[in-house]
Order: sequence, then structure tokens, then C-alpha cells
Amino acid sequence: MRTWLTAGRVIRLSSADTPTTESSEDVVEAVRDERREALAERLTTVLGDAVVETHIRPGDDLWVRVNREAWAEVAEASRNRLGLRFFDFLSAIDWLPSPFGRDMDAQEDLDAGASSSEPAPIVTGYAGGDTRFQLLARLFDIDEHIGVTFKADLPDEDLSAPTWTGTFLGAEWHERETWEMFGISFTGNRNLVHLYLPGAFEGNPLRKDFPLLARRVKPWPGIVDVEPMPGADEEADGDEAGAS
Amino acid sequence: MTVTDSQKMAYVAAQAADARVNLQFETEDGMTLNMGPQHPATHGTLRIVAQLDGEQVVRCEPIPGYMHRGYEKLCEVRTYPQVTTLINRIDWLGSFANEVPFILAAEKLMDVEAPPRAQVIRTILFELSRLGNISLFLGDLGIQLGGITIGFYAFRDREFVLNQIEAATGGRFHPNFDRIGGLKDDLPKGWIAETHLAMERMRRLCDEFEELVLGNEIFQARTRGIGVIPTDIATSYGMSGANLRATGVDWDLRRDACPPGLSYDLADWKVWTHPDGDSYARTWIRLQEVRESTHIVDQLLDSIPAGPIMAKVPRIIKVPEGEAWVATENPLGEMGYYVVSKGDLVPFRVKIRSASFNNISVVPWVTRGVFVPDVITILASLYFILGDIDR
Amino acid sequence: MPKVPGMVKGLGVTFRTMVETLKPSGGPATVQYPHEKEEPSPRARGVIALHEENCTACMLCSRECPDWCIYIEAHKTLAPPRRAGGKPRQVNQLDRFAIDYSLCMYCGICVEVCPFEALFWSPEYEFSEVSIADLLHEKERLGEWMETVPDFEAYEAGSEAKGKKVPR
Amino acid sequence: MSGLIFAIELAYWQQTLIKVLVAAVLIPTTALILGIVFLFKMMSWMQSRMGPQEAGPRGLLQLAADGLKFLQKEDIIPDRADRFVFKAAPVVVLASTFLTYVILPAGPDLVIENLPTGIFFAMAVSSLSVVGVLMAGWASSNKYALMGGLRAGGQLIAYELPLILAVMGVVIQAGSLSMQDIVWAQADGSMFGFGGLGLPFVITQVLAFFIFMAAIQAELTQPPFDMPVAESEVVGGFHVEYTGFRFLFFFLGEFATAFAFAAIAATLFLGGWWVPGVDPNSALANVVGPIALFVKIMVVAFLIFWFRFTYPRFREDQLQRFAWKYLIPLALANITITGILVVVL
Repeated sequence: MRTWLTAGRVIRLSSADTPTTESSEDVVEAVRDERREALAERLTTVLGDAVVETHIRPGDDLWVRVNREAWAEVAEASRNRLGLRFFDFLSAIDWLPSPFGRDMDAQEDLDAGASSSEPAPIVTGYAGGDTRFQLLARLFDIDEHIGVTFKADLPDEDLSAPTWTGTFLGAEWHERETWEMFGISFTGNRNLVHLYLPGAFEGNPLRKDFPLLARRVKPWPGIVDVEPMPGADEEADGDEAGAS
Repeated sequence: MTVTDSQKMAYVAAQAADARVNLQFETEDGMTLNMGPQHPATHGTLRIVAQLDGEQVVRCEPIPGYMHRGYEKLCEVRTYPQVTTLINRIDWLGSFANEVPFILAAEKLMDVEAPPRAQVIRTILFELSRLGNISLFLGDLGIQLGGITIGFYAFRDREFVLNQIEAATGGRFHPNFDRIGGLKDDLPKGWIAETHLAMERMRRLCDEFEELVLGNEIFQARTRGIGVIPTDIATSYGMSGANLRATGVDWDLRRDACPPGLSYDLADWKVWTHPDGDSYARTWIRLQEVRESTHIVDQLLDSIPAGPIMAKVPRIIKVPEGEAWVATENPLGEMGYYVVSKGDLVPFRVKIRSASFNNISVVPWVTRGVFVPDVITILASLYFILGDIDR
Repeated sequence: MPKVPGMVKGLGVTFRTMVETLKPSGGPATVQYPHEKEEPSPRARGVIALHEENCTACMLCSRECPDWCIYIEAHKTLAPPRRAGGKPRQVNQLDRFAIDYSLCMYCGICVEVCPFEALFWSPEYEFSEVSIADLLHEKERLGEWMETVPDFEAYEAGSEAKGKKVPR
Repeated sequence: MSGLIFAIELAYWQQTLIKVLVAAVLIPTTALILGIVFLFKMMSWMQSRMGPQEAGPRGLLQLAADGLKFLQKEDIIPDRADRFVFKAAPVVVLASTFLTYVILPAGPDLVIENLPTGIFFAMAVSSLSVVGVLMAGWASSNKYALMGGLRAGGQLIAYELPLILAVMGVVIQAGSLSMQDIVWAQADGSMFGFGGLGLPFVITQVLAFFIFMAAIQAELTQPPFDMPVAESEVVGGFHVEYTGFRFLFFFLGEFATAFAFAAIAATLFLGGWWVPGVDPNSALANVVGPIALFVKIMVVAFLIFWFRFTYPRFREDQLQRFAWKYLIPLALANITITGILVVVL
């Protein structure tokens, strides 16, 4: 039975100033992932300055953050020069903490406006990031069985990136989905039309500030609805705190 | 919500393009055939707009979204245990297989591993859901091509597999049986023997399919050389599973990149490939896969170790901060979850990479110049579940 | 031996199946539903039954429900002491326990999280209604289903799971 | 021979009335019989099911119940349909079926009209249905219907040829176009000097029999030639817009035509109403004849439906190729060989 070598232990998120390979070496000295390190090296050589940051979780995966401008070249070089020919997916992440919470903690959380006025700080994941939106894509090498997750920062004022459709035909649908779900446009994708949503849909549903109506129109039934006796104990309230 | 000018422009352009799809199809030369959203060939609500020249397809555009349920958004408001009840509705024919990669991703983030017994049973159920899914493919392909009898045989024998899934999990379609750190319950008594019998039935179905459909000269005339997809195109579209193996790529995630938590290494089995890349090859691969699958189940059933089925996990599951990508070889192809956790009860972001979405995006490419009946053949042989496209 | 054409083999398959269906030993794969019923397996998740005496209105099921389809109302009351001479206990008296089966996804999370074994799965499946609003079942109806809850099955060899008992 | 048992002299109008009544009862009944026995029961058994069980004993009245249901349904005509043609199309299809029954002999005297060019007439009127199908496809103002109708048109015309050419072999051997004469020719024939079994033409015309079976399968638009009505692509084809009793017309037409074609095949190749051992000149033949014919029809129909439930369907171009490149040359070869043998022997 195989196990994750250090999975879960490296939960500290890497940042720009700490080299990621070291952070895993702190924990377990022996664990190094030479295949992924070599691939990261090759990626850096081929792409040059386009690579902003890499992150390796040994035995698991490789994350590479690239420049948005070089987004199309990344695909082209990965496919044609690095053998990452299999297109897995392309999507995005909105790192904004949800202004709505989970809609199921307490009654006052339902008031959306109050909490979104003071947004929580944005914390990005592996391979770092400086912006709210990040592109997320994954390519795979079907001969070497090794995959790379690419990320790219997108500044809020210009949510667009070069298209991947020139390299990966399958990226068209993924870009259409990302476009309608996050409002990120892809220059060069001429068929950027709604894929899932009806034509007149407004808003970008997967953005964190897009409310999920199903959870807004109905109160959470989990709120304790036990009428207390005079001088009631705190048992039920304690329970609630434990669950939330 | 800040809407920049470029976004506005993109939105307007998209509106226009959206309108153009309908308009263009109607005004250019030739006829436009609108199949779906309600159409027998699109089992589900896929809409296919085909521009025809006589019987020949000039352009064909699948339009999904009639069943989009927004699972990626819904996952963000559900706790980890709640998510599995949702995601096993993605590919509703192989629903247990949908739960596994998500659970494995969560286990990876938590650094939990299921006990060996749970891993083996999980693998068996994974394969059973593959059987339940692909056996329906075998029947459905026959129905799409006009031979309805095999459809009934498939439903008849699939019942045995579903009964076994139900006997173990309680749910025929939506087991919701996989848990972070193991399984919900152990197997009931007598289950192993009955599953062996069900595997026998499935192998018989394979033989019947081979005699009734695959060996039929009409079927071969309908599928051989139809919808040929070369390897390069397949990888470029991200096609996976049997569709990719039918183009000659020897790649199976169960063998090549099996995530910990599934015990495929305990069984002796073979990955089949076919060099042709046509509809026949895809069918043939799936037929062989069903056979291999029954052998995997048979072997694993005899090697279930004794022990607990649940690892030690806290009652209230909070997944540590991190990102994890786990993909498994689901009945329809590679299904993966990119889970981003912020150390909360709920996942921060779940990107669901479903197999059918990529598999079907190749349709505009592959249907150029084929005949209308071939569109049906190609769609049926690419094999999609609508929930897996729309999510 | 020359190869039999596939078209002839196919005819053989259908003919064989017809003979098998008509043979007394074979028979059809289907049953005539309202007259003849197939027994679902004991674990089948048909409907959720409530053993009202065990429920403490702790709201756990209602909270863990992904669809928010369980509604619980209760009030505090005094129950007679467990031992003679003891103080009367304060308990939650259930006023309302309703499951909206038109929302329920039959995932079983509520049954699983219930710490007091008040919820059980019953394989009963014949509870369809003409109107979708009628699928909201209150605790009386949920309690009736307790009779249909089967005993827990024994486990397969090698299992370490402990069997539970259904309160009757 | 006429009047062996019907010694009573009837006026022409009386005869006509009887014939009309017989036809009006017989034709829907035959369709019902085929529908129940094969579509409901045999298909179910071949698919490990029992078929309908509720209506009547063992579900035998299911088709009658379905017919009643169709009559109750709303008659919907699409807005943009050509109303007159739309309404006329099922009638044309059904008329073609009715006319085919005219020449079917069920006994030495049991025939509605013993035309001297019987089989020629049958072939002619059966191709009339193509007009009805095209009318339905065109008038429905529906793309599926149009495609289905045109596919059906192309297919029916293509398979008309092998059908007729296959019949030619029989006609040459029998030396007559009359259905009765063809039966008589088989009854009087002998195999290697042994006349006890007569000479069903299926023995000498085995190739023609297979071509004929393939062609009627296509004429009936049944699998493997059901591309015009393929429910998985054109969703029923030309009758997609029809509801209620108009659909019932198509349905009845399909099965009654299947019965008629099976009867023609039984007559041409299996000896029709003639049974070995029964003197065809005796009155008994008029009693045994219909039964024998029915049994033979059921055998042929079993084959038709057996193929139907087993095979997937050809693509439109493939079935055209099959007709023009294989069936027609084979049929022509059959005619040539038959002609030579008839002259030589």
C-alpha cells in the first residue's frame, strides 16, 4: 500500500520569499521528488522569466505559477517541448473569502451587506499569488505519468488572459465555462459564448460574491427551536457552538 | 461587483454570438436540425444543433447546460461529508466512483488513510459502479443503433450489479457510502458469494453483446471507420478513459497513477487498447473493460483482509489548509477533483473535472462531414452522461 | 470450421432468450409489480423512520442535512426520574419532527449522525403522493414506518463492525 | 371450381357487401394479431420480459386497449402543416394496404378477386404507400418528418426493385401472374418425381425467397432497414407529428401490410393455402386452406419480426448500396438462371 509521503504535513502555504522545496525538507529530510524537481527545472529553462514560482509536494504534485502574458506560450511549450500533451482542465479560483459565510451558522450571518463591508484578507494557495483571481489549469504527460498545475495571477482591472485554444482544442469549452463562471475573458477565443448559463444571465456565479440563492431564500432549519423552560440550561446552545 | 469595460465588451460580444448561433444556423444554406434538448439520442438534455447539407453534417455544435446544477458552487456551502451526497449525482450511473476521488483528495489533505479492508471494499464498489455504468453503455449503444433487444439484456443483467451495490450501501443509484478515512459500513453476510454470481452474469452479458451486436456485420458497417479520432486530437481535447485508449494510448489511471486509497495492485488485470480510434474501437474497449472489471472484482473479493473499515478521524471533519488534485479512472474517463481547503468545515473551492465534459467537446471536430445517423453513432460511442457534462 | 456470420449468431441469441423466458425453469427477468413485489435488501434506503422516544431534539440531523429538509420543534419539560427517589429530569419534548421527502436526497447523513439512535432506514418504498406538498411527513407518519425497519444484518467474515439493535 | 361450397347464387352487390365486411373486419384483426403475437409477446420473450399482462387474459387485449386509447386522444395538426395533405396521408397508406388484400387467396374459392395479374397488382398497389409516406413527411412541416419521409421514399423505391425481381423468378417458374395459379403450380409440382409434397417454390427459389424477405423488411421499414422511422435520430420519421387515430392508421397500416406481405411470401414461396395431402379440388380445401395459410403467414411473420428484434439498423446510404449493389444483381442473376433452367428442363 502506498501512502502520501508528507501529505497534510506541509500545510503551511508557500510564499514568494521561502523556497518551497526547503519547506518540505524541514519536515522530512529524505523526501525529495526528483522527477518533479527535474520537470520544474525544465519548465524554468524553457519558459524563462515566465515562471514566477514553483511549488512541489513530493510524491504528489507540482504547482507552477506563471506570468499572465506568457499564458499561451506556457501551453505551447508544455505541449510541444515538454511532452505535457494531455489537457486536463482549465479553470480559475476566486480567492476572496466568501462574504456570506456558509449561510448556516447563525441568523445574523444572513445579513450579507454587513460582513462584506469589511472583507477578510485574501490568502492564496500553493505557489503563491497576489491577486484575487487566479487561472488554474492542469496538463499531464501520459507517457511519464506526471502532471503540472499551472496558475496565473489576473489583476482585477483586467481579467483577461491569452487563449489556450491554439494549442489545446479542448480548452475552448473550459475557457467558455471560466468566462461565464468567473468573468475572465480569453483573448483569441472567438467563440466565447455561454456554455451552461442562459444567454441573458447576469453575473458570474462562481465568484465568491455571487450569492447562492437557494441558501438565501430559506432560513437554516438547524437553528435550535427548543422552547426553554423558565431557567433553562445551556445544553442546546453548547451543542450549536460545537457544530459550527 | 466590479465590471470593467473589457468585461462589458466581452459580455456584449457573447450575447451577440449567442444570438448568432441560432440565427446563423437558420439563414445559411442547407437545413438546420435541432436535436434535443428532448431527443432520444441525447439521453439527458443535451442539445445538438447540426447544420446539414442533405444528410451530411456541415457543422455540429453540442449545447450543454440544460441540466447545469452548479455543483462547484454548491460544494462551497456544504461540509465535506455533505459533499459526497451531492457529487454522486454527477455521473449518476457510476455514482460511487464519483465519491472516491473527492474523498481521496480530502484524505490526502488530512493525511488520513483508510484501513486495508476499506480500501479493498472501496475498490470493489468502484468497479461495481463501473460495471453498472458501462453495461448500460453496451445496451444504450444497441438502442441508438436500432437493436433494442440488447438494451433490455443490459438492464436485466445490470440489475444484479445494482442489487449488490444496494445490498452493501443501501442505495442503488446514489450510495453515498464513501467516507473520509474509510467506509460507512461493512459488508453484509453473503455479499461476497452473491457478487461472484453477479460477475458471472456480467460476463454472460458480454458474450451476448459480442454475439448480438459487436459481431453483427451491420453493426460493424455502422461503426468501423466512423468518428475516427487520432491520438493527438484526443489528448488535445483531454479525452480520457476508453475513448483515449481506443486511439491507441496505453494509459489507465488505475494502473499508472492510482492514488493511495484504492487497491488495484492486488489484482492481476490488463489494460486494453485499440489502434483504430473509431466508434467500433471505443465499443470494443469498453466491452473488454467490463470483462477485466469482473475479473478485478472476482480477485479482490477473495482477498478482502479482515480488520476495521474506518480509520480514526474526528467526528467533526475540518480539513487542513492546502490544495489537492486527485483523479481516478472513472467509468467515463478521468474524473478529478481539485480541492482547495482553507482549514474550514467546507471546501473553499472544488473544481470538478468530469470526463464527459472533455469527451463531448470533441463532437464539433469529429462530426464534420459525417451523416446524421453517424452523429448518433458517434455520440453513443463517445458515451456521455449528461450530469457529467453539466455538473 | 467456417466462421458463423455474426448476423446468424445474433438470431441465435434472441431465440435462445425466448426459449429461456418461456421455459418453466427460466422465466422472465421482470416481475408484475403491483401483484408481485421484489423484496429490497434490508439496507435499502427507502424511507426514514423515527423512533420518537429516542429523539432529544438535539438538532444534529437537521443541521447535517445537506438539503435542509428536516424541521424540528421542541420544548423543555420535566420527565419522571430514572431511579426511584431521584430528581425529575429536564428533557426536550418533541413537538414537531418533519422530513420533507420532496427535498430529501436519501443520503442517510441524518441517520448516521443521530447520536441517540432515533432515526432508521426502512426499505419501505411505496409512499408516493399525488401532490408534491403531501410529501412533507410529520412525526406520526415517520413513527409508523418504524414497524417496517428490519433488523440489522450480520456482517461478512473478517468484519470488526459491531451490529446494532433496532429498538422495538 | 367457383361455387364448390358457396352454391348459393348471390347478387353482385351481395357478394361485394360480404367482401367489404370481411375486409373491414379482417384487416384490422390481422394487424392486431401480428401486433400482439409478435410485437408484444414475442418481442417481450426475446427480451426476457412477459409483455403486457393487465388487459384481458394474459394481456391479449392490450392492443385493443391501445387502439381505444388512440381514439380518445386529441387530434393535433401542426399549425404550419398542409392540413389537407396531412389528413390524407394516413388514408393513402391504409388504402394501399387494403388493396393488397384484394388478391390474397385463402382457399380455392376464398379470394376477394382472383385477378389474372394478381401479383403484379399487389406489387403495384403496395408501392402506393410510398406516396402516403412522402405526403405525411412533407405535410407535417417538421424536419424530422421531412427527413424520415424522404428517407422512406428513397428506400421504398429502391427496395421495390428487388422485391419485384425476386417475384419474377417465381412467376417464370409458375408461368402465371395469378396468385391462384402460382399456388396451383406449387401444388401440382413434384420434387424429383415425388409429388406428395408438391413443390413449394422456396426450394427452387431459395435465393429469391431471401431477397424477397430482405425487401419486404425494407418495405415495412423495420430493422435492419428502419432508418426512415429510426426513433433514436428522426424520432419516428414521417409519423412524428401524428397523434390519435391518424397515428393509429399508420400503426394499423404497418402491421396489416406486414401481414399482407407475409401472406404474399407464404403464397409465392410456401404454397399458400395448399396443404400436402388435402385435395385442392375438394371442399375441404376451402376449410383447411385459410388455416394453412394463416400458419404459413405466421411462420413468415415470425421471421420478419425475429430479424426486427435482433438487428441494428443500416445507415441510409448503406441500405441503398445494399439494394443496388447486392440485392438487385442477385435478383437479376436469379431470374436469368431460372429462365435458362425453365427453358432447358
